[in-house]
Amino acid sequence: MANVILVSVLSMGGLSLLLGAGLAYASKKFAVETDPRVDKINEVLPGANCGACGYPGCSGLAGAIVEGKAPVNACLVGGPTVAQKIAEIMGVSASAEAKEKKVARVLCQGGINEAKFKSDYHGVKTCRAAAMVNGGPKACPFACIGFGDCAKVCPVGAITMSENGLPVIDEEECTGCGLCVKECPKQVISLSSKKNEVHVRCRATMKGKDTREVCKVGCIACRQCERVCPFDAIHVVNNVAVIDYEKCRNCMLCVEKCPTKTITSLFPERKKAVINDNCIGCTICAKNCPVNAISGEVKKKHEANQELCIGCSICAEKCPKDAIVMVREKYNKNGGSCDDCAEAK
Amino acid sequence: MKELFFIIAGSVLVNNFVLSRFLGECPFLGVSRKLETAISMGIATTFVLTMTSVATYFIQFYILEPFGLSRFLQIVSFILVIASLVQLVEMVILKTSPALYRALGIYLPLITTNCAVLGLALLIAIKRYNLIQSIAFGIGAGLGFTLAMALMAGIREEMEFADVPEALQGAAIVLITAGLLSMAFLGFSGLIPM
Amino acid sequence: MLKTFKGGIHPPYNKELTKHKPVEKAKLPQRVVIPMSQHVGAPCEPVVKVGDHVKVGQKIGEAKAFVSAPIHSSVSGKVVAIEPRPHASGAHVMSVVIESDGTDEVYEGVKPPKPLEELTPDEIKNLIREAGIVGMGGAGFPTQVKLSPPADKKIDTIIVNGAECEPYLTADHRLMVERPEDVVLGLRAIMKATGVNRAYIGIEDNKPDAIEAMKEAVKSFSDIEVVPLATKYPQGGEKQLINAVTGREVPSGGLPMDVGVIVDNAGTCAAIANVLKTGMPLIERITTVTGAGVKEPKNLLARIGTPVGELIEQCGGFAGEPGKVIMGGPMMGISQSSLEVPVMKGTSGVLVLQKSEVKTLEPMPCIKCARCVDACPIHLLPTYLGKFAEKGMWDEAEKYHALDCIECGCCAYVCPANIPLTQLIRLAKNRILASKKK
Amino acid sequence: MNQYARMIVVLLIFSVLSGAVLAFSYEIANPKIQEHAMKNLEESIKNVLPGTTKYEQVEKEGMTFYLGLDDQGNKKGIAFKATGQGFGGPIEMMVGYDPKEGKLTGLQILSMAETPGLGARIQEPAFTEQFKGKSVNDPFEPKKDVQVITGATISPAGVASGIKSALEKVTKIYPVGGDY
Amino acid sequence: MYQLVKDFLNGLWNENPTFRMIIGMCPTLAVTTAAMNGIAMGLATTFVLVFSSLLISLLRNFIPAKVRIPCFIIVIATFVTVVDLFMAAYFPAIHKILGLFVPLIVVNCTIMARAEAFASKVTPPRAVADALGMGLGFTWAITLIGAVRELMGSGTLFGYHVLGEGATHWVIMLLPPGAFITMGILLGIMNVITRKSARDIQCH
Amino acid sequence: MSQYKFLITSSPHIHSGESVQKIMFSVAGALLLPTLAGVYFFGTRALILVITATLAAVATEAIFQKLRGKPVTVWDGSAIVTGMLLALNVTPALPVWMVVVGSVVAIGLGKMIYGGLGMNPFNPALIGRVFLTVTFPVQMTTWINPVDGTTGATPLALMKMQGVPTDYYKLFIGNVGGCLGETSALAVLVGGLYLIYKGYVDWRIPVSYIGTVAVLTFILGKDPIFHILAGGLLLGAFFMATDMVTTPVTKLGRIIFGIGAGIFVVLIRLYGGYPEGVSFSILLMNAFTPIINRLTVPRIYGEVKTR
Ligand SMILES: Cc1cc2nc3c(=O)[nH]c(=O)nc-3n(C[C@H](O)[C@H](O)[C@H](O)COP(=O)(O)O)c2cc1C
Ligand SMILES: Cc1cc2nc3c(=O)[nH]c(=O)nc-3n(C[C@H](O)[C@H](O)[C@H](O)COP(=O)(O)O)c2cc1C
Ligand SMILES: Cc1cc2nc3c(=O)[nH]c(=O)nc-3n(C[C@H](O)[C@H](O)[C@H](O)COP(=O)(O)O)c2cc1C
Ligand SMILES: Cc1cc2nc3c(=O)[nH]c(=O)nc-3n(C[C@H](O)[C@H](O)[C@H](O)CO)c2cc1C
Ligand code: SF4
Ligand code: SF4
Ligand code: SF4
Ligand code: SF4
Ligand code: FES
Repeated sequence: MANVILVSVLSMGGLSLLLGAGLAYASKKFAVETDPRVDKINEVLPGANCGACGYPGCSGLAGAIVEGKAPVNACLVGGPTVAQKIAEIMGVSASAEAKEKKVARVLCQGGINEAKFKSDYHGVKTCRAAAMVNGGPKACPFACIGFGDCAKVCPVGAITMSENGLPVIDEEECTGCGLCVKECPKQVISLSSKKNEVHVRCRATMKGKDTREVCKVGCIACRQCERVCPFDAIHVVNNVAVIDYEKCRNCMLCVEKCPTKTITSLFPERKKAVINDNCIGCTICAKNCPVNAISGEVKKKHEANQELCIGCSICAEKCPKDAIVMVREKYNKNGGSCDDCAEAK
Repeated sequence: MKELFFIIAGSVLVNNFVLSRFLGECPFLGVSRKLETAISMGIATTFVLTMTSVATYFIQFYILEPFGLSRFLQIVSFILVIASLVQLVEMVILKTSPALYRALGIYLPLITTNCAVLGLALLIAIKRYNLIQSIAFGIGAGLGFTLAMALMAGIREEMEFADVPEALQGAAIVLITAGLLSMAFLGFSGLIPM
Repeated sequence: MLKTFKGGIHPPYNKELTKHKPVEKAKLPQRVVIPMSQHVGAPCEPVVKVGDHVKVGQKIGEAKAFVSAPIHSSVSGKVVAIEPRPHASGAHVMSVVIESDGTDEVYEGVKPPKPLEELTPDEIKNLIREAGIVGMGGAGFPTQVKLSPPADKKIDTIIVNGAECEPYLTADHRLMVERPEDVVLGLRAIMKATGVNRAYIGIEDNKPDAIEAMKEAVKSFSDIEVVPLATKYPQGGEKQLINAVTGREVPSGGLPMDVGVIVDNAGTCAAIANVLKTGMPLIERITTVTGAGVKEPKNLLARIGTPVGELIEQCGGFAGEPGKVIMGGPMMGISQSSLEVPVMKGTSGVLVLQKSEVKTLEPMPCIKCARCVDACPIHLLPTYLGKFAEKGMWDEAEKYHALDCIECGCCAYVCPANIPLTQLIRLAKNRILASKKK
Repeated sequence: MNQYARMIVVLLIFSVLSGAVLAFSYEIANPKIQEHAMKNLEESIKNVLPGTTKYEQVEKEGMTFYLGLDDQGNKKGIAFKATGQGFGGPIEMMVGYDPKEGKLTGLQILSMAETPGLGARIQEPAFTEQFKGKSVNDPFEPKKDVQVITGATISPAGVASGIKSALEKVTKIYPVGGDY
Repeated sequence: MYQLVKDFLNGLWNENPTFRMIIGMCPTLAVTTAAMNGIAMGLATTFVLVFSSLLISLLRNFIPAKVRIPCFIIVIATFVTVVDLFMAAYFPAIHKILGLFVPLIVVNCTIMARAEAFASKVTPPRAVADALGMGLGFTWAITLIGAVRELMGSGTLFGYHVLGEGATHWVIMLLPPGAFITMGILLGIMNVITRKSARDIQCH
Repeated sequence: MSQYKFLITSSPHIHSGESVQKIMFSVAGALLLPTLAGVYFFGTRALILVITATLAAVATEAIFQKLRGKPVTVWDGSAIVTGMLLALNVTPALPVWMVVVGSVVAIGLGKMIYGGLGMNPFNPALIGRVFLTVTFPVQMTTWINPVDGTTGATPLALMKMQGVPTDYYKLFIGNVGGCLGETSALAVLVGGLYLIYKGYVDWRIPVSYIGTVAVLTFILGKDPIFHILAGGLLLGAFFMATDMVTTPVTKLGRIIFGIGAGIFVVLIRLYGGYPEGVSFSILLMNAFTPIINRLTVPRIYGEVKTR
């Protein structure tokens, strides 16, 4: 018995020495520089080399992740913990967040109910294909075609097609990647800063008369918005109203004025200025208010007239004491709460 | 000569490693998405299998058996040798030919923990093949693996356009397809005396 | 064995409707809409203003780029608008709208040039360019550009495309029967301009009278040969024509000039002849107005800019309820949603199909029957291209040569599963080219 | 100690320990394994040579024979291993042979890879029993003197031809009617 | 304690090696011609899994990263051989059926994966809990597959006739195609179940 | 005049009028010939098998589509063809419930799990057939003689196991044991030629397939005519190897397909465990089809050199 043990210990020892030494030598001799991140990810990966990810082994996946070909959560075996670590290695950092967030917006409201159809279309059910056939079935050459190419291309599923055949973008989900903008054959979608609340949802540069003929909600270039805007932020250019977001303060006056409801706001109600006890009565706000909605005596707490206030926030920005807050009636943007979901069922 | 042909043809068609011996299923399911990848993987595996057949032949018949260690050191020594060998080859290829490495080398680590390799080693020991037969067996097993991989990858590429029910997408449909493929391969049963 | 190519289809030709009907002059339109883009290449810039008075043959659009062709007024009258108007492509295109004064007064500048014998090649090319002549076979490529190949391309053969393989259309057919000598004169001008002394006139054998007439007309020219071709669509596609007539293959991504050939439509030749004889630029063309949807199908000589609705009216209006109005033939034409769109230089026909004729069958899954593969004259695999397009696999589509598709429509015509293959491939081409631009 | 040395040492320790553990386990398990093997062999011999209680192993002309003896030491026949080519691979069997009578005394299938429920039914007594008492001079042809299994003719044929070819050799060593 | 239970349950369902991670397919397909084989194979694998995880977890700080894979392999191979030897000694019938696949436990990706991903990173109790969960998860999965195949292929369950002697046997279930197809269909069913429960969880 | 709203579509604006239904029903029609031959030789039992198999196939397809909430498209006729072919490929003595199992497997595993018509990699009828062969080998190899209904063996089995040939005339007319639809070479041939004439079947596959078998058996010293007429070769070559869904789309590919299938048939018939190899050979080549398609992409017009 001792004999057997001895022989086996010796031969195993010999074998491993041989192989160990060989490997050690080889790893020195054949060392190759690689992207350190590949090694790091390799460390993190389970190393089962099971191939379940579709890549040839763990190092194959590591390479693919570094090259950006595979997502950080590609390893099924490793699960979310590994994915988290890989994400750290890859430095999927918050640098993008730092910039002002942009989201995609649909600049057409001519759905099935509003737009006129010049013809029936039959064929490949994608916007681009339809656009290539006589410009699509809608009479307005600028109208959304409504087959949802944008929805298909959105990587985060932020776009859904409404009953009315128009895309609806969930601005919370949207990452501002702009893929939909590129995809849309009619340039109906554009990226703009998330803080812009008011939009002209029409791009039709035809004469107002022509636009009115083809769409109930198209911009007819009546210039009423131009006249009502207190900040000179909206102008009719080439038969369609365009907002200068440098100047726009989301006061929604144009929204209310627009006869065709072409201009929309994200919120049904505008914000209102409310002055709190920090107010020292410096009167700066009253002086700056474009609609004279703020009144009050020097050194006394001021009051904002809720009726008059248009929600432009100038006062809040000017207030040296941060005594003015802009508040909006409680409003749930996407209506998404758990209770709603339960009700919907 | 004829016998070697039978060994090769037998392990490609009749007792295909993947489709009837159940060896090497993991890469078969995982790396058969694209035809090019599948074939590269197949070639790399064939290479390793052939190498393994030589190595295990010597270990089995020149170390283990003479010393009477075969019954209990077989697994450990085979797997150790295979793993080291693969790693060695990987390093050598990486250094000497990065192009070859990109084409084949990346598959090598995956192959270490592939049952097909250890299975081949054990089968060689069981069947008591001589050196030439062992090599033929290794090549045949590799070719059979490659064939199965290639067929599956071809079908899977075509399946990109198929409307597979959601529940079956992924591994499920691949398994069922493998089942149908292995059913077709049953036609070869009894073909060559193995 | 008649000359032809591999692949292709045999759709019902339906040419009986108009093939014996002599070309009629269409009524002078009251108002013409002349798009500034009727050709391949850069659009023209209008050189008239609203309110200007223009005469027949007066230049109203100037071609600034090399690949472009000027545009002339087709009536005399007043310019009433210069604005985007519906165009056969479906887009709105900058157009000059002219209210006819009914006098049809010819512009002073329109004078016959020297006889052909005295013209130099450069003069011929210049005449062709100034007359705004573009390919009348459909694509509308400026003819003069075709005739000026780069120095390293040696042209040795001119082919006149008289195949007219599109079903229904008979414009070229009637032209060749009625004015064969014009086609030959235009061809000789082209030969002189390019210094080529070998030419063929390819005509499908379902037009024996045209073959006869053309043979008669070329009798005295030993360097011109009339080649009867098998009747098969798309025999008139230039790649197929070149292949059938000369046995050469235009390389993938290449042009006819790469194999030493220039192909010109019979109508294009006749237009050149017209310039040589009268000096009148391209302001009218023969258009076949046909289909079961029109009461009285006709071949009309129509002024460029005439709304198609007027032409249909001159053919007795609609018969039954119209379902589809197509500019061009049924295989490659473009369906229209408005009757306002004007006839252009490349409008070889207006086809009206009755509502009962147009079917809108939903596509079924591809059964891989490979009919499309057998039909494709370019030997592509339309079934795969269609699938790639459906899945958005543009790279694969490119690898499978989507860009070589000539959009002839054969594949979609034969597909038993009703898959809109041609449209899918067109989509793929569009996307591939878009991604190339970036 | 550099990292390479450490690598090697650790690996060495693991292998050595593994070797020791395995050798040790083997020492414990091996007798048991051998015992099973012996028991199986013995059982199959007893099975094909009815009446046998012990046996002797005889090597002759490269073949191994098991001489079956009863309690009194009477020879009950000889058993030998034969291999036939079946549908799914080789069929290993133990055959009992009585040279005196020139007859088979029994058949047991040791290992095979035939289809379960089909070819695998060659293991069932219904099939193996038919060989008992069969003369070694029989033709051993399926469907003639060897009953087959419906749906699987190849496996029985493999068994039959395996026996037949083995017998050709065996009857030379132990001729029919001869002593042994 | 809660952590241990969680680790244990993980392998049973959420990250079940067979139905969720789809690894270790070779033994899963090869030995499941009968339910009993599934149990035997599963338990053998569990044994190896538990002990190698324990050992690896104990030694996790001792093994240099560069040679950890060879070391793991040695550990695993050792335990596998031990199982092989003892099975041959004490359960020869089962050992004969499992055949080649007992040694192949070495390359069962599940073991290597757990050693690498889990055991080499956590304390011994957690490693054992996880290994036990994974092993039993593997066991029930392949026993299920074995049961389906045995029932249809031989009309029995754990060797007992449940379908009556006269029932037609579906031979294919015992052959390679039957293995693939059964596994594929069961996987599809699992997908339906888990997707449904996932949906239920999301809304409440 | 502009009161009309026109249809706009991409070109072309006309269509050949050919449809999947037309093709499938023509194939079903052509299959009636072998079916009738089967009924003539094996009696009403054959008819019952064909009808149940077809109904089961159609029902399975409908149920799958309903379950997935997809439109039910059984009227495209493909399930009918599958059902008929399956029945024609089993022995007339098969228990009826087994042919139902075959239909369910054919349509379920062979077709619907891949999404239905046009997406299946393998020939569904043959999936059903081979599944039955492997699952119920005893019942599937219990052959009966025509007319009298006694059990017997197929000509191929007789040849393989006992070396007994069968005379050509009997084989041609169909008065031999075997699958329901394969006994009468004549009926199969007429149906197949009709389909070739209609253009629904590409002649390349049957010709290269049968040709390969003939050449190989001749080279190997066997009787080529016997091997063509006996067994399911003709049925397979005309009706099953030509299933467009599961065969290559290129012309060269179809020839390769036929040759490959021919080689496999001879291999299995002469050297394999089964007397017959047509089903297996076609399934095997089905597996090769995607690769064949990839490797035989035709040289396109104007492409200078082949790849
Ligand atoms: C960008 C471009 C450049 C071309 N250049 C030439 C040329 O130099 N010579 C020539 O013979 N044809 C030239 N062509 C014309 C084409 O050969 C062809 O006649 C034209 O695209 C219309 O063909 P189709 O009606 O068959 O589509 C050119 C076409 C395009 C689009
Ligand atoms: C599918 C297809 C069919 C065509 N058929 C004709 C035809 O029948 N007659 C014709 O003149 N041009 C036809 N063309 C256009 C020719 O390819 C080519 O553009 C034209 O003959 C060049 O002459 P042009 O520049 O004078 O128009 C066809 C093009 C395609 C792509
Ligand atoms: C899945 C399957 C497994 C088979 N297994 C066996 C087998 O184990 N043994 C055998 O002799 N034949 C086997 N066969 C072979 C066929 O049944 C073969 O047709 C039969 O041997 C012919 O014999 P017969 O003359 O009884 O019809 C198998 C067939 C199938 C489909
Ligand atoms: C010529 C032709 C042959 C066919 N052969 C088969 C066949 O062998 N098996 C089958 O299930 N379906 C066959 N079909 C029907 C159909 O193609 C088949 O159900 C599809 O494979 C289902 O996607 C055939 C159809 C045609 C047109
Ligand atoms: S916005 Fe653009 S892409 Fe989206 S549905 Fe409308 S047309 Fe299509
Ligand atoms: S595609 Fe990108 S930009 Fe468009 S909605 Fe989705 S996330 Fe936003
Ligand atoms: S013709 Fe239609 S059904 Fe046939 S292969 Fe082409 S795309 Fe598919
Ligand atoms: S449209 Fe394109 S793909 Fe289709 S047949 Fe014509 S050239 Fe071929
Ligand atoms: S279990 Fe066999 S390769 Fe993974």
